Amino acid sequence: MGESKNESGLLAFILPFLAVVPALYMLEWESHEASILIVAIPFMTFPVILIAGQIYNGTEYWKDKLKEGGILALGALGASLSASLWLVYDYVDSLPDFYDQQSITQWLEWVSFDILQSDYTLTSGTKILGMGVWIDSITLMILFVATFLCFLICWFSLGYMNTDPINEDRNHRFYGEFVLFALGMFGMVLADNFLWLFIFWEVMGLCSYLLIGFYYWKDSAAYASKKAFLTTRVGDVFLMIGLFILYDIYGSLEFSVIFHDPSLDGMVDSNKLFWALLMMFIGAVGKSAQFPLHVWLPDAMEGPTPVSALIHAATMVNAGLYLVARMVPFVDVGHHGVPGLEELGLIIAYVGGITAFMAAAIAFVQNDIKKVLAYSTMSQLAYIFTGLGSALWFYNNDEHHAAVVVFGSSMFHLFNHAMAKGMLFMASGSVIHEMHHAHDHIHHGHAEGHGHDFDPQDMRNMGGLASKMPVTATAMMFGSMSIIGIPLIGGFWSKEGIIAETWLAALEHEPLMMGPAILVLLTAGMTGFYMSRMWFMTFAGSPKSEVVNHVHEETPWIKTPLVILTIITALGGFAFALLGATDYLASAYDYSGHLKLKKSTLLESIIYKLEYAFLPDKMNLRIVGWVTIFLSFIVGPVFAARIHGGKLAEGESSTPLVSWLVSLSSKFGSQDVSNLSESELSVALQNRLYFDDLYEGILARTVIPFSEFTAWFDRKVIDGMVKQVESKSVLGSVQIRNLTTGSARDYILMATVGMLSIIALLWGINS
Amino acid sequence: MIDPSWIAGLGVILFGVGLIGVFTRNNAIVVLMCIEVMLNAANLNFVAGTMHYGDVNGWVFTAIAIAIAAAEVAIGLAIFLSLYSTQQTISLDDATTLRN
Amino acid sequence: MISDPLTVITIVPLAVSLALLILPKISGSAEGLARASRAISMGVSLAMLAITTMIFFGEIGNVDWTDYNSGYSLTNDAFALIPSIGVQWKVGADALSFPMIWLTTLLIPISMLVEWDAKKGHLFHPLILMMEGALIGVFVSLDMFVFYAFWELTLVPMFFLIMVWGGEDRKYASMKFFIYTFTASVIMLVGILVMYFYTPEVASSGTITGHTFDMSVMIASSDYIPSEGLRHLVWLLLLIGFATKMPSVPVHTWLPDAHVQAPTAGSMLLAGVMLKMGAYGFLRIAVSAFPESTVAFIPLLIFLGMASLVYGAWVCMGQTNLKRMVAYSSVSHMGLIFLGIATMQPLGIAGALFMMFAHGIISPLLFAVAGAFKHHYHTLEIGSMRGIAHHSPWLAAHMMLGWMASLGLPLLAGFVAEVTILIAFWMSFGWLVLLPTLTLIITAVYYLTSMQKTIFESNDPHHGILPDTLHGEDPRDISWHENSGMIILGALTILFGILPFIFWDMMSEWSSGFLIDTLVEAMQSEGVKP
Amino acid sequence: MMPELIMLLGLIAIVVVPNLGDAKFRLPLTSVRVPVLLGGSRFELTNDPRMPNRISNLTFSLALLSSLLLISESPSEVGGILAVDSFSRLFSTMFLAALLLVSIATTHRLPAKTNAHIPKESDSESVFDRKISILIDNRRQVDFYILLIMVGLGMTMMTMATNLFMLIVCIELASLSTYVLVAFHKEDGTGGEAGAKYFIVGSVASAIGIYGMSLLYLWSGSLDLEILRQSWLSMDGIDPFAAFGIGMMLVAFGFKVSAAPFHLAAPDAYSGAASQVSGLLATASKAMGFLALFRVLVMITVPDGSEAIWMIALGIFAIVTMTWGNLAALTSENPKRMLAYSSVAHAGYMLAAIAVVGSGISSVDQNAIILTAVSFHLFVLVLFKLGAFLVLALLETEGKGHEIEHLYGLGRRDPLIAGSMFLFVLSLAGVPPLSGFLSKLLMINGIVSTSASTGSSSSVDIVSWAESVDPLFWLAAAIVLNSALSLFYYLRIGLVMFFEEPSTEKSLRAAPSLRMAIFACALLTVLCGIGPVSEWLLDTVSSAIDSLMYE
Repeated sequence: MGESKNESGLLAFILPFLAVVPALYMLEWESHEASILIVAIPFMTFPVILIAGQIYNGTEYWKDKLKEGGILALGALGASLSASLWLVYDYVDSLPDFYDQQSITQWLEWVSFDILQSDYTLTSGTKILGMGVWIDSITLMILFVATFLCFLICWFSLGYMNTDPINEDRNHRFYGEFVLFALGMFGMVLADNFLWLFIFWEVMGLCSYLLIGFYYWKDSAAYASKKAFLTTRVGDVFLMIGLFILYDIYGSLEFSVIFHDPSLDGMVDSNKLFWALLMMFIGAVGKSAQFPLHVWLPDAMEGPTPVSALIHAATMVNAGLYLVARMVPFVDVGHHGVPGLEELGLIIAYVGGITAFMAAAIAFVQNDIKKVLAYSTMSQLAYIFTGLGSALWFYNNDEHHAAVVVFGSSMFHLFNHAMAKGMLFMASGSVIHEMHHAHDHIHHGHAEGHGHDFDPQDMRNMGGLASKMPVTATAMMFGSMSIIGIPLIGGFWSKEGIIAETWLAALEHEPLMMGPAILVLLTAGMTGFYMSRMWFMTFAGSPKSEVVNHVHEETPWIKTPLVILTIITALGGFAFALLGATDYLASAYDYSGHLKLKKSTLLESIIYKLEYAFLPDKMNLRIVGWVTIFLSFIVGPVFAARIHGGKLAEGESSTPLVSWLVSLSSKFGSQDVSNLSESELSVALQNRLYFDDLYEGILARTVIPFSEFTAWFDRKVIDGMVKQVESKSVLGSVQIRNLTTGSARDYILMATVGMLSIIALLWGINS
Repeated sequence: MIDPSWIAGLGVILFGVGLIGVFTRNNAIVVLMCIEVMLNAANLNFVAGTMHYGDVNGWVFTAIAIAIAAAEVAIGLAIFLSLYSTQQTISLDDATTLRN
Repeated sequence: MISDPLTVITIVPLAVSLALLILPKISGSAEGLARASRAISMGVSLAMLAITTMIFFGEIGNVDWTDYNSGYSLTNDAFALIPSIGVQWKVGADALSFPMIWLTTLLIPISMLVEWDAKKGHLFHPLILMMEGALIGVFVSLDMFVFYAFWELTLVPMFFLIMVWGGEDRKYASMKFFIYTFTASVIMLVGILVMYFYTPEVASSGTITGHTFDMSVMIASSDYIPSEGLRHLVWLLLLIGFATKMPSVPVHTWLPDAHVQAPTAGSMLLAGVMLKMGAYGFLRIAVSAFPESTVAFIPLLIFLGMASLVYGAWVCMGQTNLKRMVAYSSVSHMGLIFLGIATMQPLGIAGALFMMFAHGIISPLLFAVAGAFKHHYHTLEIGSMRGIAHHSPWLAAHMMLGWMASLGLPLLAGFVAEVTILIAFWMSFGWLVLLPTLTLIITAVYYLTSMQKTIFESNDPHHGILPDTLHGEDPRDISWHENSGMIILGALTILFGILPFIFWDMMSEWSSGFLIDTLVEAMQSEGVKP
Repeated sequence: MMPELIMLLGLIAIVVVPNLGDAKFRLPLTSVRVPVLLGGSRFELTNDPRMPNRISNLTFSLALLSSLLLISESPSEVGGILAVDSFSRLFSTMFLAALLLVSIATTHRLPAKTNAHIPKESDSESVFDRKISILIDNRRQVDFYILLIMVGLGMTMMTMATNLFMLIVCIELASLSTYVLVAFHKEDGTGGEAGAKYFIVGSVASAIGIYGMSLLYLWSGSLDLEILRQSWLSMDGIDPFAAFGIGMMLVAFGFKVSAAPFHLAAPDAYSGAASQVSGLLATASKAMGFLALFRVLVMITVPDGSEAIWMIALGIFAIVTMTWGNLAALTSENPKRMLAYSSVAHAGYMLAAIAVVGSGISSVDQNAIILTAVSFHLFVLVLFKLGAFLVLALLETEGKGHEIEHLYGLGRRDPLIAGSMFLFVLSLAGVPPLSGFLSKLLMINGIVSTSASTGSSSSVDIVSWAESVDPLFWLAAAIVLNSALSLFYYLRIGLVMFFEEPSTEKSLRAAPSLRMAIFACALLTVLCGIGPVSEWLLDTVSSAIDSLMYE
């Protein structure tokens, strides 16, 4: 089998790519000059992969040495990663002052034009919609996340995609589109204006479409890709409208112009701005799969698992968050913001709260490992939206401190979630991959069609994998912990802040905030349940199918990124929290922040941080914090353990890192919930609360009949009139030709009539 | 001497008769005769005009018009003959192979 | 290098094509004839492309296209054709026409390439060459008579292309195409004649009518038309001619029929350049000459544009024939041009110009793809096949690119036009922008659905579901010439999506200058606020 | 009078030459035989049945040449009833050109066999009959060309007439000859019927016209055009004699130009006659009618600066005519009839233009332009209308051409002929840059430029302007819509030629002279559309019209 070979030699191919950035450094380039490479290298690589793949498909060299383009992709992403690390390194501690910041570099003058003003003269100086690079702490963070995860997931794909025979001769398409996606993501983060943000946003949408539909021959994949594209398209269109309004207000879409003074000295009509931002938020809702445009994300899991990991968990879906994060200067009344936009924060928080709760509920009943993760993604993104909503609300009410905390937490959660979720998906991919292989291995030699009933993604076929796949189990455990918010691990440091500050808003300022506050709190507990459920169903207990016994981890392509991300997930959250990541990320809209310890020594910082997390000053926050911990750490996992937990089969053992959890899970007794799973609520949840059916029903009853009606109208009425003219003319023609009877007598008669009428006309009219 | 207006009046009657004749009669020869009648109506007018104005040109016109009529008859008869030789009819209503 | 390049690129293709059409019949037909005439046609068209490209780079004529104030460039010494009625051979180009000229010279060799050996006989390629001369003639001529002559002349080769090499219903389609557009242009002719009549008396001897067809004189003298009602009427007559060509709802129904039946090259040229003649003529003549009427009829323009855009998109959704759908999508996209002009903003007008250009490279790609389906799978029925991407990966890739470009995906040429027009539209008309913008969703729906139902979802990784019309033949991918043609178009689509300023700059300058020179006064007097 | 003289000589030559033989007259009482040349057994040269054609070609060529050379001759009077000026020369040039084309094109019309022999007693019946028919055909060649030259004489003389009666006589001379020409091809049985109908209706029309003329004579006492004009201008109110007279003359000329409803015999005649003759009827004969209309309507009855009495009648008849023609042509299955109806429609266009001349709102300059347009149209019609008929004539040489099916696949059988035919129909439809477009454009321009200025200059919207404008403006709309309608059947011809399957793949008969005529027409159709040739023609026509209008 190909995967058993030592293929580390192939990495030599990516060295030239990695050498690009150091070489430029030697040539005394500045990092901002090199920033264009982050986008340019993928841009030049993706057509090469696609076209070369099409031409050299099947040749030995292409397949074994270049991994059907995978190595090229990895190299390109490596180069982007190195360039972006350079950028991060240069700017991380020397961010320019936000409100007076200019784009650090201009790449492209896209279109330039004049505007006719209301005094009928042209604007002096040409307007430009160009592309430049904008740097602040959010940019740097997301850029790092994106380049890093793209690189790792591409690495993972080399093990995942290239070993599956179904993908043979198709992988160049995967890698090409993967790289194209990466360029979209990088470009979106770097863009210094809303238009180019949108442009790259759409490029990602395209790649999402292409990659979901990677298995284009599958009905479900083709359908899912279309659904994803169209649903996000709905949001995008509103985003476009938002941009139009924004352009109308500011005469520009560049951050440096808009953020300099978003209120234009108080001249901005807050109502108009509200609509602009609301429209943009609808775009974000579509992209980040929030209620009510959430329906595409679960279906998007039809794509290959690396795609789910990268696009639908770690990067693209964050674009919506990024966009909302960019709305802060508009509402930040402390800094030229426009007052009177509290409703926006409320709306965002509500959308987030509803989505968080709903997605978590649906995740309860999912048996497909990727679907669980998909709903989890949706739910976690919704958390961040709730946080951003509260942040906007605080900013708009000039509650600066609270705003900064919740904003920073949201951004930090974005980071934690991206890392954890990327890893979780890769881990699930590892499980699926090995299950699939094991299944193929068992049924080797059997008839082709036999294997089709088996679903390697169904958790009901798994169980007890902890002993077979220790690395994966460990990774998944830490990932789940981070998502759940187990104290001290990853997501805990960010999630607490979101929930606490939302409650703060609800309790002390705005009763309406109570809705989202309650919803996110409940969701915390639910997250504990479904994430634990997933882990227990997969790794704990005894094997539920024979396939499990043949599973074993093998390829280093898959293991390496898992290990790296496990470390980051497990320790990164705490580490960055200590470094003040929350403040740093919030500093984007405040002052030039620095990534440094809050206190002078490490120990003091740790104590400060722990105190801050567990024993905040305000009593009500303290209560909220502990309730959250209780729900997510105790209630959820324990219920999950009662239902799905259990010891491994006899004779099986796992690494100590996870075996404690397996054995712990068997301590809570067990509970049969089969009658519960048949309840109406459960059925409704399994049907995703009927949203898909509702949308489809509406479309089938309105759009399709209407389009058929217009087509009919065009054919029969508009074109029918033309045809009427034709047929009536033909009819008239036959009749008028019949007047030529052939008899000369009739001709003479007609001539006589003609004569009489001429005379009548001459004589009659003139006398 | 007859008043020229009577002659012209006769011409009107003749013209009317000829005109009615041409589209009521079916036989080509009769129609040809009716045409002659109409031409003669014109001749009467020329004569009347000559008498009224004392201008001899009218007579010249009359003479030439008669010549035209003669030529017409000659040609007409020849054509009808050829019609008859192919279709065995000189009835205008029957010679309708060319129509529509 | 060439003293009068515009005349050369107009006359040479016409002359060569006529020679190729007539001479072989005199010398007697041979088997190699087809190949020779094909090669000659291709050579000539490539030479024309070289000339226009050199013009663009300033190698010929050394023109600064972004300079609006210099007026027409590359003009010749007017040469009297029919001095009695003031007809001259007078050519020139500016930023409005030059992109169209270049586009024409580009599309001609590509459309020849795509149908390189798809058609029997030696007449096909010379006819396309004749198209080239006629189309360029429309864009370069600065004499209304000659303009009109070329305008109608384009019908003849296209008529033959459809009639001889078209689909089953080609008879009906070619007739409808010819008669429909001809009728509209004769109506337009009445308008032109009224304009002609009001040109100031030219003292120069030799004219019997005392008027001239010189385009700039005619446009400048439209003020002499005394009655505002008549000016409006003339504007409307011109609009009928131009809107039919574009085509705009409700005078669009010739287009789907013509497209569905036309051979691939014909469709490519029809959608790529011929439709643009309408928009070009509208701007060049109707708007230039009657700015007040244009401003007064902005609601009409919006209505027509909206109707074409929205209604066209809905009709697209109801189509089951791939080419018909693409044809209606052209109707839909052309609607944006009216909307762009109606904004009365340099941005909107420049967007409309760019739309003309972008649609000129995207729609040929769409039709090349549709034609390839017809050619290789013998059907255009959406849903009669599935999973074609497996058998024809190149075709599927081009389809994907073309479809995406047409639905306005960023970084592809169509988006530039769409977004600029819509930004300007918001600035002028506010929430009305919802309608065109939401239509973009509809556009996406029909494009994606058509892809899903042709190149995707066969439910078998190793076989597509082939249409019955293939009768068990082995499915093939597109041939190298089809492929190279589509690759060029696709590459240009991307190129102009990322670097639109190649042509955008001149269009933008032109729009600003045009607006200030021509329209602003009318806007002030009609009380239209920018 | 040079062209007329040449034709007269030609006429004599064509009568005499084929009869030249070796007949000798023995001087009485001597044995000296003096050759008298007439009669006897003919020489080989004069025995050639193609001789009449050659003579006719030569005659018309010389006549055309002299007419062309004399086209800008200074005006001169001939005997008080004829006057030569550039206007008359222009039209005689046109007539002669048409006749020359017809003459050249008829070379192959009848099977002229040089090896005709007198049948012997011993021949079988069928051989006997065949030999006889060959002899008859050979004899007929002469008759045909004699008639053709007679037509030419009548037409050219008619152009010069300054006296109404002379005008009518010349028209009758030409018409009577054409009646015979129509009936000439009587072997297939349709010629006789076509000729009979055309003759009957034509005679009735001319009888009405002559009666109308006699009424004018009663009214003014003279038929001199100049005197008639003076009396018309000095007339107080409308004299019934004058009105009736003019109305009746309109009938006669209406028949000549085949205006509805006087056109009904025309399609029958065109389809029954040989195509060359039909072409002649549709071009030269029609032009003759229009010339007469110019003389009568424009020269006599147009008052200065007020509306002519016939303006409304002519406008209505113009619309009826063009619509009738186009509608009827739409579904016609016989290309000859189709062209006939199209010819009717074209008459309608020209009548519409002439109606504007009588509107009284047009300046003299505008009138001149309109008349130029009409004359120019008549001129170029000779090229493409006649050309189209000649193509049908080529088909007729194989006994076809009277059904649309016979055109099927012509493009495959003979692309150049089909291409020319397509050119002709496009020109008929008025597609630029062909000459048909230029002429139609000039006519529409005449109508539009005259009428558009009548609209209220204070109207601010379209509706109020449309209400205020002179109704003549809508004549332009009628022409435009009719042009669109006409495309249906013109294009159909192109369609069947290039698209339908031919019943036979056999290429058409060689007929070099006929082909030459067709190609000449095609070439000139293009050249007269744009460029120096059209300019020359337009200039010539225009100066000729000027000589008519501003003398």
